[in-house]
Order: sequence, then structure tokens, then C-alpha cells
Amino acid sequence: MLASLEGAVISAILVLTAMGLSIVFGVMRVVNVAHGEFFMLGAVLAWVVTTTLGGHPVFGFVAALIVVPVLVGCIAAGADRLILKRVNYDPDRTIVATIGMLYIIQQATLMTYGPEARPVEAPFNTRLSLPWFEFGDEGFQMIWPWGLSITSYKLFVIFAAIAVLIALWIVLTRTKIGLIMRATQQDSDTAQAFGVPVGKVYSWVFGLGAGLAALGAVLVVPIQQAHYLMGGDPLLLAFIVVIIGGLGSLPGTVIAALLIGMSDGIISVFFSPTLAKIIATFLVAMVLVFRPQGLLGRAPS
Amino acid sequence: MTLHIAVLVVLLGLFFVLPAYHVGAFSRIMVLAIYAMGYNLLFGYTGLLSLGHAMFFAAGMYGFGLTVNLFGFSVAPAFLTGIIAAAALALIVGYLALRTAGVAFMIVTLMFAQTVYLVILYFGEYTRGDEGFVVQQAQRSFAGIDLTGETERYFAALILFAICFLAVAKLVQMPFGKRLVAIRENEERARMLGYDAAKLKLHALIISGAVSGIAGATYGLLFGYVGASFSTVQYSIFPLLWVLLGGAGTTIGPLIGVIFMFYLIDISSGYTDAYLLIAGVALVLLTLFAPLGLVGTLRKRAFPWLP
Amino acid sequence: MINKINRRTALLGLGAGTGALAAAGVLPRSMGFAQAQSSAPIKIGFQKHATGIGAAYGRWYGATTDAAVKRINDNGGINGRPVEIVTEDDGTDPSRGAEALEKFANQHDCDVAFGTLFSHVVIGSAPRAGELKIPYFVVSEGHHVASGGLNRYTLQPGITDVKSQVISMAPFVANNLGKKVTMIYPDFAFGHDHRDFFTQAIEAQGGEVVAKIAIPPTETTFTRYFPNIPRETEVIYHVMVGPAVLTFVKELGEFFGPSRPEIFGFIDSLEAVDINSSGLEFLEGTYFWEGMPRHAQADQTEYDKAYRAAVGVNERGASIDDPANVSTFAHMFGCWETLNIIKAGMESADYQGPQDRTKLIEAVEAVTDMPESEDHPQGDKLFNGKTHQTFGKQYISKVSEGRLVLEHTASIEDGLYEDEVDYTTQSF
Amino acid sequence: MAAVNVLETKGLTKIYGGVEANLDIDFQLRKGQITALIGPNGAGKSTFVGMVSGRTLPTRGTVSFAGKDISHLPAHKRMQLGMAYTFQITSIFPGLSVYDNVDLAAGRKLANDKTALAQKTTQVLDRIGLTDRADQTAQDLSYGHQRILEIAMGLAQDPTVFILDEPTQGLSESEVDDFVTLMKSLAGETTILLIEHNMRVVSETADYITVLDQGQVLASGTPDEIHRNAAVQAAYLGTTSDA
Repeated sequence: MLASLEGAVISAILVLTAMGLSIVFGVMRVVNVAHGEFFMLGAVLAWVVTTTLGGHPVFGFVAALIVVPVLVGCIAAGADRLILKRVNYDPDRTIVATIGMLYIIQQATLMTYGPEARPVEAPFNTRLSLPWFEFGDEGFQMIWPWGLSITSYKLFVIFAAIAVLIALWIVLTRTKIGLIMRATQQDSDTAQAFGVPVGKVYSWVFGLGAGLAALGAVLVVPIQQAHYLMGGDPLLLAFIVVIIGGLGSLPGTVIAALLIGMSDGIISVFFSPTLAKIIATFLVAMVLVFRPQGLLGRAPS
Repeated sequence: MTLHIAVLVVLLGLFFVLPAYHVGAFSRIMVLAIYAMGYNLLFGYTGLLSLGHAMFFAAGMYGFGLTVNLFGFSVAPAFLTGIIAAAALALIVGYLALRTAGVAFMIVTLMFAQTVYLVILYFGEYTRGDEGFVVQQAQRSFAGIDLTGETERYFAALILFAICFLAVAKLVQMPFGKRLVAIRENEERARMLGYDAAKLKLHALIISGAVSGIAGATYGLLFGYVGASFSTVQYSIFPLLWVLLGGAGTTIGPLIGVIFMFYLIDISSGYTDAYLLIAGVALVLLTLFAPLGLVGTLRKRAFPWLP
Repeated sequence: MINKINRRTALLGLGAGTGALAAAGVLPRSMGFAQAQSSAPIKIGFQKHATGIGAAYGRWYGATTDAAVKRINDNGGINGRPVEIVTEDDGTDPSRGAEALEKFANQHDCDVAFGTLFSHVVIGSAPRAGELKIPYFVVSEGHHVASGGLNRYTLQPGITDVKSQVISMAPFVANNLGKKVTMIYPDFAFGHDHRDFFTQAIEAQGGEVVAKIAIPPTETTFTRYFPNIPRETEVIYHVMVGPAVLTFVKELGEFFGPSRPEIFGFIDSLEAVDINSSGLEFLEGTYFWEGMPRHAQADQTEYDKAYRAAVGVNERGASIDDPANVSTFAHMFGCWETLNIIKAGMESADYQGPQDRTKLIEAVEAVTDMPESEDHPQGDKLFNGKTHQTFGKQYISKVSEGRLVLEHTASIEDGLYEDEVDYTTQSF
Repeated sequence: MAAVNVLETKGLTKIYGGVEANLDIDFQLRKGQITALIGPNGAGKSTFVGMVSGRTLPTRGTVSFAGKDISHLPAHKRMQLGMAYTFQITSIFPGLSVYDNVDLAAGRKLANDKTALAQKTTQVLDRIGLTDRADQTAQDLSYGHQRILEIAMGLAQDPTVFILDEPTQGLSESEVDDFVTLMKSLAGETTILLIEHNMRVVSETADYITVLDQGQVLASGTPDEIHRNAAVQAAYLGTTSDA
């Protein structure tokens, strides 16, 4: 029970991290190794914003929620113009360039923000206990054991993830922006021919992807702390989620996030945690072995 | 082939002219260059981008180190076990992962490598997990030669490097190597010329894994340490970076890439704490101005004879 | 900077004078050389976690090292020679760590190397120390030195190893907190050391470990592992390292809420983190092992006071300049003490240069008692020359109104165990 | 009769999500002749050659080659038996030189004999008129030359059966002329299955024609027979005008 609730929280965090990458990768077809660093920048800047503003946590948090994604998005769009555009989004060179960006962002953060993990206070964080029923010596009874609880903020993260997902889905399927992005994703040459400014779209997409990662980070940072190396794991997991889900499939991304978020939690009921993680990692990889296009991806014709 | 010999002669000469520290550095560079060459065979020649090669490096390293430590193997059989372990792992991984291509292949290899990393930690009783273990000086001599001295280490590294270097150079000139390039260039076309692309890719992966395993075993042998950090994602990304920097699909590129990256960090860290910043800027500039890597770009612009 | 100034003054004071004499032909050449050499600084290579996962530790190890060297130089250096620190980043990576040692030995001509916290870096570097024949003094608290896995050139004289720390905790836990213990630890070597050594020690005290919860590395959230804590648990024993430690402790608090068992943790779980961070309120009334009490105690010694002032930390173990910047107080004293031991060792061996490195090691091996003093502010220590490992007092603090208040001091004897190696029998 | 048919299909059927792309196709390829496969767009020509060459798996039916059932062989094995295939959309090794492209095609059989391989490669390049471009990188060639290069790669394999999927698409008139000449010169040397839209090419080269329409064989016969066939005329007049 708790395992699945926690799995949902982890999945929600994964979804938030992965969506940005899904868009960037889906539309631009480049592997952005620095994506995790935008996530980290989001978390670090959230700390900066909340500490500079001070006052009530809600105030700082809301401010961070608005300011940080925009800021990170602008940084990313700038990096796109300055660097990625000039390597023509060549897959190999993009990898080198984004590894370079990763080093730059990490070191700059280390020099300014420092090596510590710093907490951001959650705007609200009530502990919600859940009851448990069991047959004891005195028959059926309701008890409030330790452990069976979740915090209100974690529930909020789940709902926030759902809200962001719906918003994103609407933008992608119901608006002109979405149409342009999908057109570019399908065939950038044709889109160009039809007057889509592909170069600009790429910058916007790159910025949007980074902004989404930063948004996820702002939501996550009251649960985890901001640290200059925190970008590595989300990058890998987000990458895995995007590919397992199937490129360009938003529902696939969600299912994959749930699969990964839940799997080792559930397997760890039967095995020791590390063994569970080994099995989970291996099984998730096997999903891709037998379904290379991802869960909801379309097989190449 | 003469150019390859020339490279080896230069490496031999460096031993006599370089100061002690750089002799040590080059021993390490040559070992890592073996790893990069193994990677290049799969990525640069066959066009398969793996994000999990650290598992082969680690297989070689642990295959060597564990047999020495647990079973008291001497250097030669332990070293051989390391290579076999890496090749066997590559066979299994290849059998499964080669069903996929492109990004899916990247992710599958990444996750298999992560599985191997976790397995190393899980069997901490034998592997000492992340801490790793030391292969003692006494266990690191071969045919009466103590490989822990600076000179012996340099020459051991040079000999192993030379073998791998010449073998790879030979391999890519053979029909087999050309067929790998054909797969990189256009797999469907290669298949429709009657080449068994699946089998060729599997062979490429096994050789690539085995060469990476040689690098891992050599590292354990020459530097006396076996640890899980060599199986992390970071060590899977390094060879990709080296190969891209030096020039994918060139025989000398991996070596150049390793030298460049090693000294970029080594020298810049002597001037500032923020050396990663410098390294980052250098990578960005390099990819802007040398799109095919150092060797690849030089070959295209000025020196078409570069190997 | 300080070192450079000292070096210059030294050169001005001695070197320039002799140089002038030698140049004037007054002194024989060889004597001029000897003089110049003896006034040259002693170079100590400092392997630092400047980047990577250990950077928070590295920064404070660096600050402590600078403070210790300044004090040594202010008091006349070693054998009258100033000390110069040569810092190399190890990136918290064993391969980079080994490269740093190569630089110390072959490029910077350091006299000795002095080390770092994370065990994998130490173990990856130690073989190189043995091969390059450069003494390598580590401040890692790992059991690697005393276990016999390293070599004669590697010593840990400034900080107690984890085995000793852990077993000295068992009597207090069993007698004051409870006998049924659930352990939560990271699933790698450091955590396994805790698991193995504590399990033995608590059983010797008549207690038992009812559950062992190993957290896989790479984990960033932890709550899902907590339901495996059995209800019968009387004491939680936790230890966690890395940047996610605060999440770990917070989630532990959220998990238990108001009804919790006793909680005993290694301060590693909260090193460099303010104990008053939001979300940690539940820690009130829980216990921590500390290598050295982070918060100045009521009966603070003069040594502790002087040490804090020199390093620049306040009575809460945070930076004087920035009270939000909490130090790694429970470990970094090891740098201070190790440098003082290097000084003592060099002086007793009459160390002149790299040719005397083995004499230095033998001199340090001969050390036994190190009484609490300005050189050893953490407390008395007993050094075992055979295992190259030091043993000191261990502290248990209780969180009380946002302060870590010393509750119990485990004696050196509580942490002693049988020798597992005799390095003095190994040749150099 | 069986001896003259080098390749045969029986009941070859491919169903994509309920749509019958090919239905029960019985087809024979006569040895040493040029057989053209024609039909309007969407008639199922590409699906059919896909199944013959092994790129597409049939839903049911068999393919036999030189009297041997090859239905379950993967594409590369069929090529090894003596088929060669050129793609509808040019498919070469773009980063390699023209010489290496042909060398790789010839090299499957001749890799162990360096002299024979070099001889074969030079000879093919000569025949197709690409000798003076041998050192160029394939991707730098003009479109027409790339198509010719691909045909050269087919020839270099000395195929028993040479399948060409719309080889003249996008070629200029003069290049088409060259192609027709080449095809004629191959007569008797090898058996050719030509999928073609350009009726001029078909009428000038084909010995035999099979017409596909809506996934089924509409008619088979000599060019004359086909020309007179009412059903063919109806089908073509109903869909395209270039017949």
C-alpha cells in the first residue's frame, strides 16, 4: 500500500523530469546529455529564489515556480542558439557539445552555489496518517501504526504532475504551437518548406524542454535537496522512461514512468532492495529488447 | 601500416624523453586508449552507439582481479579469464541488445551496464562493492617480471597497446572491417548485398567487448586496483567522448582523444580549481571547429593519409 | 598563500644569506647546497575531494588542512622548515586519486602524501603509494588500512576506523536504548562494514539485529524501504552518506510521525547539514555518534576552543563567516591531527628529504599514546604501529532543543579489536 | 517447364491489418529473360518484390528459387543464393567512395581473392561508366549517378536473378537511354525482374510482362499479348494516363 503510494510519488517525479526530455528528443532527435543539468539548475535556482525572497515558504515557492522555469528555459534556448544550432544538431557533435555544457553548468554551480545539498522548505507539509485494520487479540480493530503515512506535499506533487501533463497534452494536441511542433517532429524539411521557422522552433523546444525539467525540479526540491550533482540520475531515468515509453508518445512516457517507479518497490517486497533493483533494471531492459519501439511507440514501417 | 609503426615508435621514444610523471601518465593513457579502441570498433566502425561499455571494462577487470584474489590465479590465466569474461558478457548482451537499434540500443546497453554495476555491489562480500580491492604487488608479476615498476609498467602497457593497435588496424582493413563499415553506412543495403548483418554486428560487439576487457584487466594488473567505479555510467561515456574527440572510425583517433582529454584536465587543473569549466568550454569549441574529431578533421582538411 | 609567504621569508632569512655566501665563495659548494635544501619547504601533497560526490567533505578538509599548516608554520614549521601544501583534486574517483599520487611523487617532488575521505579513492591510490614509495597518510575512517588490504606506506594515524567506531557504540545502544535493533545502511562496502561489525558487537552485548535494510546506491528517495522495519524494533540504527542524506533523515521522520522507536544514527547521515533544518524536528531526543562533538559542550576544552578558532568554525560547528554553512565536524579533525603526527614523526626521525621516508614511517609506527592536546583536540588516542591504525574516544550525543548534547563517551578500550595485520613485518 | 523458371511464387499473400496488399500471387520468372512487373500505384508491386527478396515476410504462400523453397530464408541468405536487389529509393553507402561501394558488392563472393576482386570491381565500373568517378565519395555524386552506382552494385554480384525496383525513376531522358542499352546488353547473361513505371523502358526491354492490380495478377504474357489485353487497358485507363 505504502509502497505503491511512494511508487506513485516517484513516478510523478519521473514524469515531470522525463517530459522535457521527451519533447526535446522527440522533436529534435538529439541526445541532450545536459538535460539533467537543467533539472539541477532548476532545483538550485529554486533555492536561490526562496532564500533571497525569504518570508513565508508559500510565497517563495510560488515565485520560484514561475520564475525558475522561465529562467532556465531562456538559458537553454540561449545555449541552443549559441552552440547546438552551429553544430547543425548533428547527433555525434551534439553529444560532445552537451557533455561540454554539462561540465560548464556543473562547475559554475559548484563555484557559486557550493558542494552542499541545501533544502527548500515545502509550502505545506502535513503528515497524513493512514489507518490500518487488523484482527488482533480483541478482534477487528483499527490502528494507526507508525509508517503508514504520506505528507500532503507528496500528494500535491502527484496532482501537480497530472496537471502539468494535462496542460502539456492540451498544448501539444489542441494548439497551433503543438501543431508546429508535431509538424517539425514528423519531417523538419517539409515543415521548413511550409514556412515553419524550424530554427526558431528548435530553440523554443529546447527552452521548453529545459523549462519543464526545471519546473519538475522546483516541485521536487522540497522533497529532495538541491545539490550540484543531482542532475545525473534524473537524466538517466528520464532517458530510460522516454525510450521505454516509446518516442513521442506522452501516454507511453506516463506508463513507463509508472512501470519504473513502481517496479522495484513491488519487487523489493520479495527480494532484498539491491537484488530487486537488479531484477527491475534487467526486466525493464528486456521490455525494450522485445519491444524496441517502446511500449506505445509505433514500429518503424 | 608504416604509420601505425611510426606511432608505436613515437610512444617507445617518449619513454626515454618524458619526465617520470608523464611516463606514468602515458602508461595510463595507453591502457585507456585500448579501451577507446575497443569502443571505436563498435561505434566508429560499426555505427552502434553503446552507453554501457563500462560493463565490458569491468568484466575484464573483475575477471582478472577476482580470480587472483579468490582463487590465487597467476597473472596469465587470470588475465585470460578477464578477456573471456568480457567476451562472454558481450556475447550475451549482443544476443539480446542487438535485437534493438539506435536509441533503444543505447538504453538497453545502458541498463545492462547498470545491472552489472549493481551485481558488483550486490556481491560485496567478494567484490568489496564500491570500495573495491587491491591486487597486491606480489601477485602482479609475469614471467618473473615485477610489473609494478615504472619501466616495466610502461613497457607492459606499450606492448599490450601495440598488439591491440596493430590488430585493430589490420582488422579494419580486412573484408570483415569493411563489412562493419558497410553496416555503419547503410545496414539495409549491406543486408541486401547478402551480408549477415546481425552476425557481423554480434562479432563486432564480441571483439569490441573483449578489447575493452583487455583494457580492464590491464588496468587491474598495472595499477593494482579493482573497483566498482569503473563500471559506472561515467566510464561508459568516457570512451564515447574520447572516440568522438579523436575521430570516430580512425585507428589513431582513440589514442589522440585519450591524450587530449587526459592532458586537458591534467594541465588545466594545475592552473585553476575550475578546470571542468575549461574542459567544458574546450569540448564545445572543439565540436564547433573540429566536427569530425581531431584526427578526422585533420584528415579531411589537410592530411588525407592519416590512419 | 600563507605558505608562500612563509616560504619567501624563509628563503630571505636563510637561503638568500647562504646563497650570497656560497656565491661569494665563502662556503664550500656542497655545504651551500645542503643549507639551501634544509631551508626548502617540506611539501605535503594533499589529495582533495574538490569535485565529485565528496566535494562537501573536501572543502572542509581543505579548510582544516590550511588551518593546521598555518599553525605548524607559525610555530616554526617542521625541523625548522616551512610546510607547503600541494593540492590536487581527486574528483572523488579512485583513478584520479591514483593520478594525484603520481603527481605528488613525480611532478611536485612532495615529501609525503596526505589523504582523503572516501574509501574507494584511498584503496585505488594506496597501491601507487606503495609503488612510488611515498608515505600516504589517509583520513578516511575506513577499515581498509587496519584490515591489512593496503601496504606499509599507507597509514591512518589521525582518525579511528569504522570498525572501532561501530563496536564501541554497541554497549551504549544495548544498555540504554534497546536490544532489538533494525539497521538501515547503504548497500555498499561502507554500509556492510557497519552491518557486519555492529551485528557482532550487539550480539556480544546480548542484543540482536532484527532487520537489516540495505538501501541501494543511486537511490534518491527512501520511504518505500521503511515499511520493512519490523514492529518489534526498539532501536533504529541508521547511517547514510552522500548528497541525499537530508532526504533520508527527513523521510525517516515523516515515516514514523509521533510514535517512533529510539533512533540512533551515525552523524554521517547529517554531516554538513544543520540539525535544525526544517523537517528534522523529529530528531529531538534521538542519538548520534559523533567523531568529535559538533556543538561546543558545556565543559569545552581549551584545545577544542583553539581548534575551532583556527579552522574558523563557531560553537555550532558552522563557518564563522556564514552560519548556514555547516562543517563536516565529525571527520575533519582527522586532517588537523594527521598533519601534527606527520610533524611529530618527521621531527623524531630527523627527516631531511625523500631518502628518509622509511625512517619517517618507522618513527610513526613507533608512536603509541597521543594525549589530548592542541595537537589532538578530538581526544586521547592510541596508535597501533602494527596495523597502522589509530584508536580514539567516540562520542554519543543526544539532540536536545536543537543542540547535540554529549550523552556518553565511549572509551578507547570499547573500540579495540584484535590485530588483523602486522605491516611492520613487510619490507619497504 | 520447371527448369526454365528460375523463380516461382505460389499463393503468395500479404495482409496488412486486414488489407490484402497481395493476394494469392502465382508468378514465374523465366530464366535468362527480362520480366517486367507493372501496375498502377498501390497495385502491390513493392510488397511483392519485398516478399520475393525477403525484406517482407509473407502472410502465407511460398517462394522458390532454382527449385528450392526459400520462403523461410532471411533476405541476406537469398542474396547469397544469387539474388541481387536495387531499392526503389536509392540505397548506397553514402560515406564511402564509389570504388568501395562496388568493392563491397563484389566482395561477398570474392573477398578472399584480392586480384579477382579488384578485377571485377574495375570491370563493373568500366561497364557502367563510373571509372573516372571511382574515388569520389558516393554521397557527392549526382542523383542519376547514384542510381547507376546502385545498379553497378547489383551487377558486381553476378546475380542469377537481378531485381530492379523502379530503376529509372527520376532519371533524365538520356540516362534512361543508357539504362535501356545496359539492360539489353544483359540479356542472356542474367535473369531480370524489372519493376517499372516508364512504359517506354518496359516496351523496349521486356521479354515478358506481368501486370498487378489491387494486389492480384491481372494478366501475364508477352508485350504484344499484354498490349491487346482488355482487362489491362481498362485498369490502366481507369487509373493512370501514361500507359
